[in-house]
Formats: sequence, structure tokens, C-alpha cells
Amino acid sequence: MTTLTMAGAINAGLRAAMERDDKVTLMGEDIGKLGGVFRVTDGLHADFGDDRVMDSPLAESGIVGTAIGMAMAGFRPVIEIQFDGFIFPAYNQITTQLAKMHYRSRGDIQLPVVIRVPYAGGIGAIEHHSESPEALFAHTPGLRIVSPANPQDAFDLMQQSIACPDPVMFFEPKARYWDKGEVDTARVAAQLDGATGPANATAEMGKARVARQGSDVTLVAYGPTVRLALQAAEVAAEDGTNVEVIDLRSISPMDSDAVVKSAKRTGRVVITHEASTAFGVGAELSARVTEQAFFHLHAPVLRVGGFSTPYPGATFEHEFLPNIDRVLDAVDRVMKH
Amino acid sequence: MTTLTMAGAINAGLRAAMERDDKVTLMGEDIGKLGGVFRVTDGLHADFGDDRVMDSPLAESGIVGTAIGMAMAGFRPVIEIQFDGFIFPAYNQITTQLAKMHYRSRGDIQLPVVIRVPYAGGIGAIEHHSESPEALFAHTPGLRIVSPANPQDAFDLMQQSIACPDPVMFFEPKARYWDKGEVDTARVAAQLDGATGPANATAEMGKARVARQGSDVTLVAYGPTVRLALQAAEVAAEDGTNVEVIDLRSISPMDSDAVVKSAKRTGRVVITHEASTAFGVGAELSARVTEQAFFHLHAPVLRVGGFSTPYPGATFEHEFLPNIDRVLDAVDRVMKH
Amino acid sequence: MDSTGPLSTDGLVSMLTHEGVPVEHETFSRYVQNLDAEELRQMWRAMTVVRAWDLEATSLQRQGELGLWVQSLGQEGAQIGSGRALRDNDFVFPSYREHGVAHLQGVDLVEVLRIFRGLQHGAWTPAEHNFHLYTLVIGAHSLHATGYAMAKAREQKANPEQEPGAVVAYFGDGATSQGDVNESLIFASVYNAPIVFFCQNNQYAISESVTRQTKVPLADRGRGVGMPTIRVDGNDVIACRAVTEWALDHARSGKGPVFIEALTYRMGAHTTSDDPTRYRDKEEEQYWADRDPIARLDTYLSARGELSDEFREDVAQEAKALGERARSTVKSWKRPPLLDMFKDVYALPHAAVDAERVWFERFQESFDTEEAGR
Amino acid sequence: MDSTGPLSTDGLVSMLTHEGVPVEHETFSRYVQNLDAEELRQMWRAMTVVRAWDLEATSLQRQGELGLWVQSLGQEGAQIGSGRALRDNDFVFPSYREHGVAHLQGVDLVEVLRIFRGLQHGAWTPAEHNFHLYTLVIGAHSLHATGYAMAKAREQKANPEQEPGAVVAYFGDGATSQGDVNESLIFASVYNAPIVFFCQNNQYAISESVTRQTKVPLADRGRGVGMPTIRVDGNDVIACRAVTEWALDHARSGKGPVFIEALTYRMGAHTTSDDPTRYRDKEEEQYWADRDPIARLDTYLSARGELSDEFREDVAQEAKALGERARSTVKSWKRPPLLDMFKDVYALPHAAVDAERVWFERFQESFDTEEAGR
Ligand SMILES: Cc1ncc(C[n+]2csc(CCOP(=O)(O)OP(=O)(O)O)c2C)c(N)n1
Ligand SMILES: Cc1ncc(C[n+]2csc(CCOP(=O)(O)OP(=O)(O)O)c2C)c(N)n1
Ligand SMILES: [Mg+2]
Ligand SMILES: [Mg+2]
Repeated sequence: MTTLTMAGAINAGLRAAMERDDKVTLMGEDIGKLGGVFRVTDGLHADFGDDRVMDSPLAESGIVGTAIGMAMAGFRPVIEIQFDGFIFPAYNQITTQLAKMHYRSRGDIQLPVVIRVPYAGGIGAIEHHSESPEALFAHTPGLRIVSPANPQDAFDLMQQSIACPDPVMFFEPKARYWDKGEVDTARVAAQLDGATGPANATAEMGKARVARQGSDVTLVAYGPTVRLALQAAEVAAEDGTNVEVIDLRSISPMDSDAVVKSAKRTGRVVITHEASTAFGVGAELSARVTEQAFFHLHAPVLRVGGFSTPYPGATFEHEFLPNIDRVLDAVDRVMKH
Repeated sequence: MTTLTMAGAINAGLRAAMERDDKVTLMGEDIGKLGGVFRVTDGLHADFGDDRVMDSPLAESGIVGTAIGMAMAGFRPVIEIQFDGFIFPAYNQITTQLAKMHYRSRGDIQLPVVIRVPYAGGIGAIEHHSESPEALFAHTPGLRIVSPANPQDAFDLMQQSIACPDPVMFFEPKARYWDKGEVDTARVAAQLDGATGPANATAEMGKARVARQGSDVTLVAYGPTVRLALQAAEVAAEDGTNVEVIDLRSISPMDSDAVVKSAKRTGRVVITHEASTAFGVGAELSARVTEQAFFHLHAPVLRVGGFSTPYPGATFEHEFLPNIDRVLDAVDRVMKH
Repeated sequence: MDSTGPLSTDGLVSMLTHEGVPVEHETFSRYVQNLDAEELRQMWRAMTVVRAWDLEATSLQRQGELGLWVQSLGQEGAQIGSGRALRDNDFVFPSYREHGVAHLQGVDLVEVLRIFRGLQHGAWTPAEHNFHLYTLVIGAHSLHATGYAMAKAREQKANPEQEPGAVVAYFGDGATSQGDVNESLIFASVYNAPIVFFCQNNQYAISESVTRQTKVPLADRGRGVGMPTIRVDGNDVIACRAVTEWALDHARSGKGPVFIEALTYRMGAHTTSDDPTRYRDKEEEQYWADRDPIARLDTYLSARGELSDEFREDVAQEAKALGERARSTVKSWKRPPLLDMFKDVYALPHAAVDAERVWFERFQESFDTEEAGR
Repeated sequence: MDSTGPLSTDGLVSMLTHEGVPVEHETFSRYVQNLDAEELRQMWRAMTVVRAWDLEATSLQRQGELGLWVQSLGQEGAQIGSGRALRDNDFVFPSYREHGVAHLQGVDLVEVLRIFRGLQHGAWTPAEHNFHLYTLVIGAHSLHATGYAMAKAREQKANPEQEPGAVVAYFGDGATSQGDVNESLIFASVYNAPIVFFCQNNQYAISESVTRQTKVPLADRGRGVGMPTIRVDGNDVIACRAVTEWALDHARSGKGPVFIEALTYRMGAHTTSDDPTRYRDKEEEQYWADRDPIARLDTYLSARGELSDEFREDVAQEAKALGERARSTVKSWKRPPLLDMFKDVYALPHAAVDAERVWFERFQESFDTEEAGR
């Protein structure tokens, strides 16, 4: 066990994967000497050199497109998109190529590409630097999508994502980069050893985690909102409401079974994410939970997300984002039934 | 009243808008002499010339991006994306620019751009020519999204979309292009006259339509699945189930009020669209209906959509797409409660 | 023709006039000086077979056996010329019209029809043929090709004893307007990737003349990023072969990418769904019919007595046999099991797909049961 | 420096050496021959005020009054030179670093700080200044600029008596790699749009040297689509002005687009969040400090006795006043009403936004009520 920030844990996860497999190659804007604008790749260029840590031309479609080509030739590219809001030039490559190549080739071509995306808000940034676009990828079959909420998951999921034969979008909650936590650096290495390592890793990647046990309400979060959910649970506990917090960890696949199981016990579900509520990940989860646990529910599933506006100026972000008041309000509302 | 195919109705709608306002300018691939691959712009180049009907270089980002610039300069561009699957190169321009400019400029810049997208399947096409990407745009505030299901709506919505000061994505169910219907060509012209015409038109654009009245189940569809829903309702009626069919017409805004109202009467809701069920438009509608009509529902809201696979080879499309068996199965399932 | 526009013949590399008369080229002739009559005949054979094939597939489409066909008609010179320059370690990223190159790489053209019969999206194993799948999203594959070439360069650096290889990316005139193609030129140049961009300027992107994509020769796009560029008569199979040999040599030897523009003509419709009478005239079509790539090699070889009747007959038989096999095979293809639809979305299990497959299986069974129960 | 690479000085238009010595340019000198001392002083003034401003804003950021600042430090020559060539009917699409041009177009630089204080995304009315909003998505605005120019051409065709105008799109060296910028060059060229692409090659895209974007001068990108290209010393305000005058004339007179590459240097960090010590050295920074755009015009004018102490003092006062106004104004800005967050998503009502705004209003009121109830 060592103490790491989330940024440090991702860095360590990348390093471990690069040491394990020399086909693992990083590419992105400013990830070399600068170590990325968040310093997540700090030191990797110095240690692995130009051919393993490649600063790219300023073109996201080019980054994803060439990573696809490299993956076809046997590499395992891990690419960085500098900020959430700048992933869209690569949207065509991700949606029509990366996601569909395995299907198109009837299994002949695997594309083990990992796309790292620092995402979500809360850092007082200017436009395009605080967005949560995960739902815009979740609707496209062929992609896996994960988002860690703590250093341990960041470390594990990073190596599992790299070992996974399918493309993985790895959403890193940037406001949590500096959160510290204990990290066991040995477990995943052991998991990945042996022939079924990637399969086990991939299966594990898709599982949710009960972050806090409770019996009254199931509060579902992922990435940046997990900390918020845990805080809300603490406050609710003071009022005598016992909140179970589930950290989804994965958005594709989404472990709705874990949520349904919990919902069947609590009868009440609240989902919170930073992305706009409308047409977000919470919509799918709400629909599935309702489909599968309808007769166990005491109240409708509620969602607490960003509003249906573009991400506003930073001065508004505390109110734009789900905050503790809004989460508790939703908890109160489901508890009314 | 005149009889028109849906393609003919859109053509007529474009022509009427071009005659009404000489700032209305068409741009796209092969829309000139060829009249578009579906002939929707047939004859317009001959009648309005190169400056009003512009064949563009083969670059979707370029088409949307320059349309934005033209709109800033006072034009009303109506652009064609040749097929659903080819809209993604323009995704960045649509998501980060077209959708956000009005907000970014605090209302100074209106972008009355209409993006026409022939979409959805059922025509036996090769890859990328049968997709339903509407949910990938619905999550982004700033866009309006409509999809007509019959010639009259196609004619009306086209002119309303062009008159609307906001960007509109206009999804045309290509398998329905050749369906014929009666079209009143006078009503919208009258609506658009006068200062509040665009406001009235925009308000009307966002409204759902009860396509068939019923009391047992609310069956919601839009675009290509409306005909399917009506057929299913006929079959269900033979079994004594009285299905109400709602044609959403608009996806952003989505007239969930109309659905909630119906759901409160029927207590049962089924939604069908061609896009993959997971993270689709139906998820949002299910979540909203459940939030707002939970205590009126006899059964969970069910969704019948495409599967979580890429659009498969045409030989599979009948089973991949929601078909009458699957819709009736869902109707049966909600009727069990 | 305009001497500066995209159809200018200025600086067009040519080795066989359209009357079939050979011409020397200062730089490039030596790349083909060792081609003997047998090799030229093989090129004639390939072009002839591919053309016959193309007409056969077109007629299968007309008969309703295929949903669509995309003809390579008229582009055989560019495709066979460049394709015969490829070696074992090279790898091709085609667009969707390169049936000629597919054929040379050993792809069974009959199998290709599975795509156009709607059975599947890809119909051969790329690694078996060093020939990637057709890509329908214009330009997208140019970046894959570049990345593949970047990987190749790394491999070769790690294993210098290995025979070097290069990548060829094929795309059309229309594709040059896409951001992706431009980005691929930039990446290839910056990373000095061993890749040849082979642009078949067939003068049309569906209905749009190449003048909608550019005011200057498309080869200049390569100049914009500082890579060597060549314009070649795309209907001159020998010249296409020569410049591609040069370019591949250049790329394989670590000197970086090359951009080739082959000026050719799409003699058919864009696809069987297209109607060219709406946008071009008979005179133009005739002009290019007179510049047919097969006819000119035919004239050249015939004049030298190198195309015996026996050989012609042999090639005709090959083409006929291929056509017959296509007809019988295509009709014999059964619809694959419905559950195939759910296969290969991911390489490893994914809960959403799995759940839907299970549901679908039960749903289908319920019909069987219903029917059985009747 | 390499004579063919992106930093080559070959063919760089220059009219004032870095020692402040004037040089004639065959083609372009006549575009500035009428500039009198007063006009040169005005350019000096603008550069000086903008630089002082930049330092002021940087220090406001350091003091925590701004979330971020993006410096234009070192690029004043390119910005003021090109900006002073603009006329009333021209329209500018900046990237996010063109504070110099903003200032010339009459945008209040203090207002610009609203963006960097997180109050709003846009801070002026583009139509009032013929100056579009800053665009943060690299390259996206180059297409808007092109479309705007296409529209301008149409307007001018319809109203030939109107004074013609052109569009200038500013972007950086990094931006040239984006598909959008390349597509904008293609559209502009094909539609013959009246637009000048003004690329400030400040040698860095954050930490990446321009050699990561190209192996050849960036101006060649323009050649790739056949438009006239000019490379100019971006730290030579007079040369920048001259070539931009030429290019705007060219565009306004219907001859189509022009690509200008101004070779300059980003003397500061990329933004206040950046740390250039990680990727470049002091020697390089010193080399470019010796080529400062303001210093050289200063030397030139001073040598001619054209910069009086009084004038200097006057300019210093202007800069100081601007800084003071910035400090007091920025601190006076109140957070706007929370409901503003919901404004202007659409021009006309939209049910989803409206419902959320109403909900939010009630939700906020519930707290007030709660508090009131205590
Ligand atoms: C991104 C994208 N946009 C549009 C299309 C529709 N489309 C298919 S082929 C084609 C024209 C391609 O022209 P060109 O690149 O010259 O190739 P050619 O067909 O002439 O070989 C178009 C517009 C597409 N496949 N992909
Ligand atoms: C599409 C996109 N990708 C990445 C970024 C992050 N980013 C902001 S500025 C910048 C570098 C821009 O370099 P250049 O074009 O040379 O302009 P400069 O900042 O030097 O003026 C990058 C990568 C962005 N804003 N947009
Ligand atoms: Mg073509
Ligand atoms: Mg720069």
C-alpha cells in the first residue's frame, strides 16, 4: 500500500502497463516534456523516450485515427485528449471506426486503444474545460467506458483498460486528480498474469462498487460525483436516513444489476452525475431500474445532474452542478414515499 | 390539399421557404444538379441557381462550419448531410459551435441553420447508411431536433425549422421518403406571416401529436417508427387492446407532457425507436414519464429499439429494428399488469 | 484543358500515350525498364479480368442479387499499375472501389459480394492479404494507414534486419477535402511514416466535379505539407506502376511519405444507385472512353505481337469462370443465423449485448413454441 | 536555423531589421510607403498599451482576481501590424490570443476579463466591433470565418455599389494541424471567398514546438490549395501591416483568399497555468527577446526623433489608466443573478430549459423560505 493522488495513481498505472508490455505507447498533445497539462504523464517521456511517449500534432481526429492504425499493427496506444470539450473533433473516428472495427471485421481486428479524457467540472475553468460527455459515447456499441472515483480504482482500471482487447474510454474526473488515497499496487499485476488475465480484468472493469452500505435509499454516482454522494450520505445519516452509495465505475457496460439489487432492498433510487440530466447516463439507469424493479419501488427514480444549458461560466458552476443541497433534496423527495 | 410523397413534401417545403426569404440557401454534397442522392432537392438548383443551391466540397465539418459563418452574416443555411452515418465529421462543429454560439454570445448571435439528415434504416443499405443518431445530439443543449413521420409534418416542420432562429436538426426517415399523403400547403405560410410567426412556428414544432387515440396503452414513436406503431395498434385492436399512438415529432424539446398526460390515463407506456435502446431517446422519455406519472403507472415503461450492436448487415435489419412482433410483445407485457 | 486547374496535364507522368505509343520518362522509366512482356501481359490480364468482373457484379446487382455495386470501371490502370508495385511486406488501406488491388492481393472477389448482398460489413481477413477492409466513411482510413505506417517504422527500427515494408492508402479526389485526409498527410509527414498516399482522381465525387474540391492539381495537397508529390496518368498502367515503385522505395527506405495523384476517369456511375446523365455529358464520357487504360496496353502489346489469341482466350475463360462462380455462389449464400447479429460487438463479454442476445433468443424461441403449440 | 524547416527565414518578408534598420521590399514596400510618423507612432502606442495591459492582466491573475490569463506578449507586432490594415467593412475572427486586434477594433479590454473571471463566455457584441468572439476550440472558427466571407461575397455580388470588405481569420501554428483549418482553406479556395488566413506562428502549441506540426514552413499549407501565400517577419510591425494590406486588397477585389504566416514568438507562457521551463530554455527566450517587436519600432522611431518623452509619457498614462480601471472594475463585478445561467440557451422558449429554470427558482426560494422561517 502506498499513498497516491489520483493523478499519481494513473501515472503509476500507465508506468506499470508500459513496463509490462512494450507495445503500450502513449500519444497526445503536450504529454511529453510537459507531462500533460495535468502532469498525469509526468516523467514518462524522460523514462520511456520519444517512441513510447509521443507528442502529437494538434489534431484529435488524427490522434485517434493513427492510434487505430497503430493498434491494427499490434500496438496498444493510450492516448490523451487534453480536455473533455476537445474530444469532438475525434468523434467520427471514435464512433464510426474505433467502436465498429471489431464488428466490421467479424472479430479479425481488435483495437485495444485507451482514450484518456480528463473530464467534468469544479475547477473554475473557462469554456470547454469542464464538460461531461460520457453519455455521448455510451449510446455507441463497441466502446467500453469507465470512470474511476478514487486513486485505487484509477490505478487498477488504468491497467485493466490497457489489458482489455476492446477500446476503452477512460474518463478521469479532473477535480479529483489531487485527492489522495491508499493504493495496493500488487493486486492488478497478479490478476493480469496468466492467460485469462485480460478477460478477468475486463469482467472486473464492468462492475459497480458499493461505496457505502445503506438501507433506505440507493444513491448512484460515478467519477466526480462519488465524493459528493458520500458526503450527502453522511449528512442524511444525521437526519436518520440510511443511504447506500453505489459507485458505478463503468458506464459501458453499466452494472445496472448491482443497482437493481440494491433498489429492490431500498425501494428508492437517486442518481447523480455532472452531465446534463436530460438524455444523460441517469436516464438509461432510471429506465432500467424501473423496468427491472418497478414493483419494488416506493418512489420514482430521481436524477440530479447538470442543467440543460451549456456549461456556464465558472461563477455558476456550483449551482449548475449537482451539489449537496440538490442531492439531499432528491433524497428527501424519495423518502417522502 | 395536394398529394405528395414525403420527399416531395420536403422539396416543396424548401422551395416555399426559398421563395419566402432569399437568405435561405442550401448547401451539401450532390444537392445541385443531382438533386441529392434521394432527389429531395430535385429541381431547386435549376430554379434558384448556384448561389442558392451550393454543391459543397466533400467535408461535413466544412459544410456545418461554413454554414455557421453564413448564418452569422445573416443567411439561413439549410444543409444536407448525405446520410446519418456521415454526420460525425461535423460533430465538433455541431456540438461545440452551432449549439453553443447563442449562449456564448449571450444572445447576440442567432444561428438559424437547419441540418437535414436522411436517417434510419429499412432500405437494405450497406454500413453507415441506416443509422439513427438522434440521441447523440439530444443531450446537447442549444439544438432543436425534429423528425417528421408524414408528408404534412415534413412540409410544415421544414418551413418552421427554417423560420426558427435556433439551429434545428431535421431528421428525415429515409424509408418513408416515398410514402404519400395529403398536404395542406397553405397553413404554415399563414402562420409564418406576421411578427410572431417564427415564435408560433417554433412553439408548434416542439409539440407531439396524438396519431391515434386509445385508452389502454400509450405507444410513443417518432419518425420511422410511427407507421410501425400505427400498424401495431391496429393489430392490438383486433385483440381488444386499445392503443394510443403518440408521434413525438420533436426530440428537443421533447413533449413529455403530452406523453405524461396520456400515461396518466392509460397507466401503460411503450416507446419505440430504431436507435439502439440503450442510452437512446426512449431512456429519457421513460425516466421522465416515471418521474412524473409514477403513481399512475400500472406497469414499468418499456422500450423497444435497436439492439446494442452496430447496425448489422441488411439481411438482419428486420430483426435488428423494432418490428411489429417486438412492439406487440411489449404491449402484451405492459397489459399483463 | 486548363493548364493550371485540377485537370491540367502539366507534369503528368506518362509512359504510354493513349494511342499506345511508349514514351520515355527521365526519372521514372528506369523503375519499369525490367518489366518483360510476360509481366505486362499479367497486368493486361488483371485489368481485363477485373473489368469483366465489374460488369458481372453490375449485372448481378441489376438482377436483384446485390443491393448495390460500386464499379471500378475505368480505373483499372491506376489500380493494377500501383497494385503490382506492392511487395509482401507492404500493406494496403483501400477505400471501397479498389477491387483491382483486392484481386492482386489475393482477395477472392466473389467473397467481396457478401458486403453488397448485405450479409456482413467486411468480407476478408485483412492480415491474410495485407489488405485492410473497405472503409465507407470517406477519408477515415487514411489516418489508420498513417498509424499503421508509424507502427511499421517502429517495428523496423526495432528489427533492422527485417525486410522493410510500406503502406499504401487509396482514396478519391473527393476525399482530399476531408479533414481526416489532411490530418493524415500532416501526421505522416511529421512522423516521417513510410506511406504512399495514392489518390485516384477519377474527376467525380458522385455528381460533383473535382473542381468542387480544388482549383489546382490535387497533388499540390502533398506539397502543402512538404512531401514529394507525383502526378501520373492514371490510365497508363505502366506509368502508375513506375511511380508507385519509386514512391514505395522512397517510403521503405525511411525517406518518408509520398503523395501520388493518378488522373483517371470513373467510366461508370458512382454506384449502381447513381444516374450520371444528370450531371455529365456523353462527349466527356466518349473523350475518356478513347483513353481507356486497357485498350492502350492492348494496342501496345498487340502491336508487338505479345497478345496471342490463345492468351486472350485463356483470360476470357478466367473471367468467365469467375463470373459463373459468382452467380452460383451468391445465390447459394444462406442468411446467417440471426444470433450472428450479436457477435463480435466486443472481443470479450459485455453485459448489455449479452442480455439482449439472451432476450432475443428466448423471444425467437417463443415463436417457435407458439407455432409448435398450434 | 534550418533553411527549409518551419523556422527558416527564407523568403520572410521584412521591412525593419531587428536592429530597427529599415529595408525595402520589392513587392510590399509600396503598401506602407504612405505611413507617416504619426501612423507609426500610433502602432507603437497600440503595441505598448497592449503589452502593458497584458502584464497587468497577468498580475491580476496572479493576485487571484482572474482564473486564467492568455498572454499576447511578444506577438504585438503581428497583431497590431495586421490589425491596422483592417477597414470598416472587414470582419475579424480571432482565436483567443488576439488582444491586440481586439483593442484596435474598439473592444474594451477590461470587458474581456469577464471571460477570464468566469462570468461569461463571450464579452463583447461581435457586430459592434466587426470582431467575433474568441473561440477556444482550436481551428473551429476558421470555418466560420470562411462561411462569413462566402456570405460577404454574395452580398457584394448583390450590392456591387457597396464598399467591399474581407474577413481575417487568426489562428496559431498548432491550429494548422486541425482538419477544420485545412477544410477552411479548401472551402475558401473553391468558393473564392474574400478571406485572409493570418497564422501567427509563435513557434509553440503549448509545449510543442512547431516542428511537431510541420516539417516545412506553414505558409506552404496555403500552397497546397493553390492560394497565394506570404511569410512575414511577425515581429516586424511594418511588414505585417504591408502584407496584410496587400492580402486584404487581394481578397476585397474578388481575387480570392490569401494565406499569411507571421513568424513570431510567444514570449510568455502559453497561459498563466503553463510552465515553459519544462520545455524550452533561456537562450531561446533571450534570442527572441532580442527580436522584440516593440523595441525595434522604438529604435527606428527614436533614431528619427519621432518618440518624444511627452508622447511616451502620454502612452504610459493611457496604459496605467487602463490598468487601474481594470483593477477597480474587475473587483466591482458582482456575480450575476443565478438565473442568468438559464438565459440564451435558445433564442425562443424551450420546454426543457424552461422547466428546469422554474424548478431551480423554486428550489432556491425554498432555501430563502427556510432561512426566513428560522
Ligand atoms: C464522410 C462521408 N461523407 C459522405 C459520404 C457519401 N459518399 C460516398 S462516396 C462519395 C464520393 C466520394 O468521392 P471520391 O472521394 O472522389 O471517391 P470515388 O467515389 O470517386 O472513388 C460520397 C460523398 C461518405 N461515404 N462519407
Ligand atoms: C480542439 C482543441 N484541442 C486542444 C485544445 C487545447 N489547447 C488550447 S491552446 C492549444 C495550443 C494552441 O497552439 P497554437 O495553435 O499554436 O496557438 P497559440 O496558443 O500558440 O496561440 C491547445 C492544444 C483546444 N483548445 N482545442
Ligand atoms: Mg472521385
Ligand atoms: Mg502557437
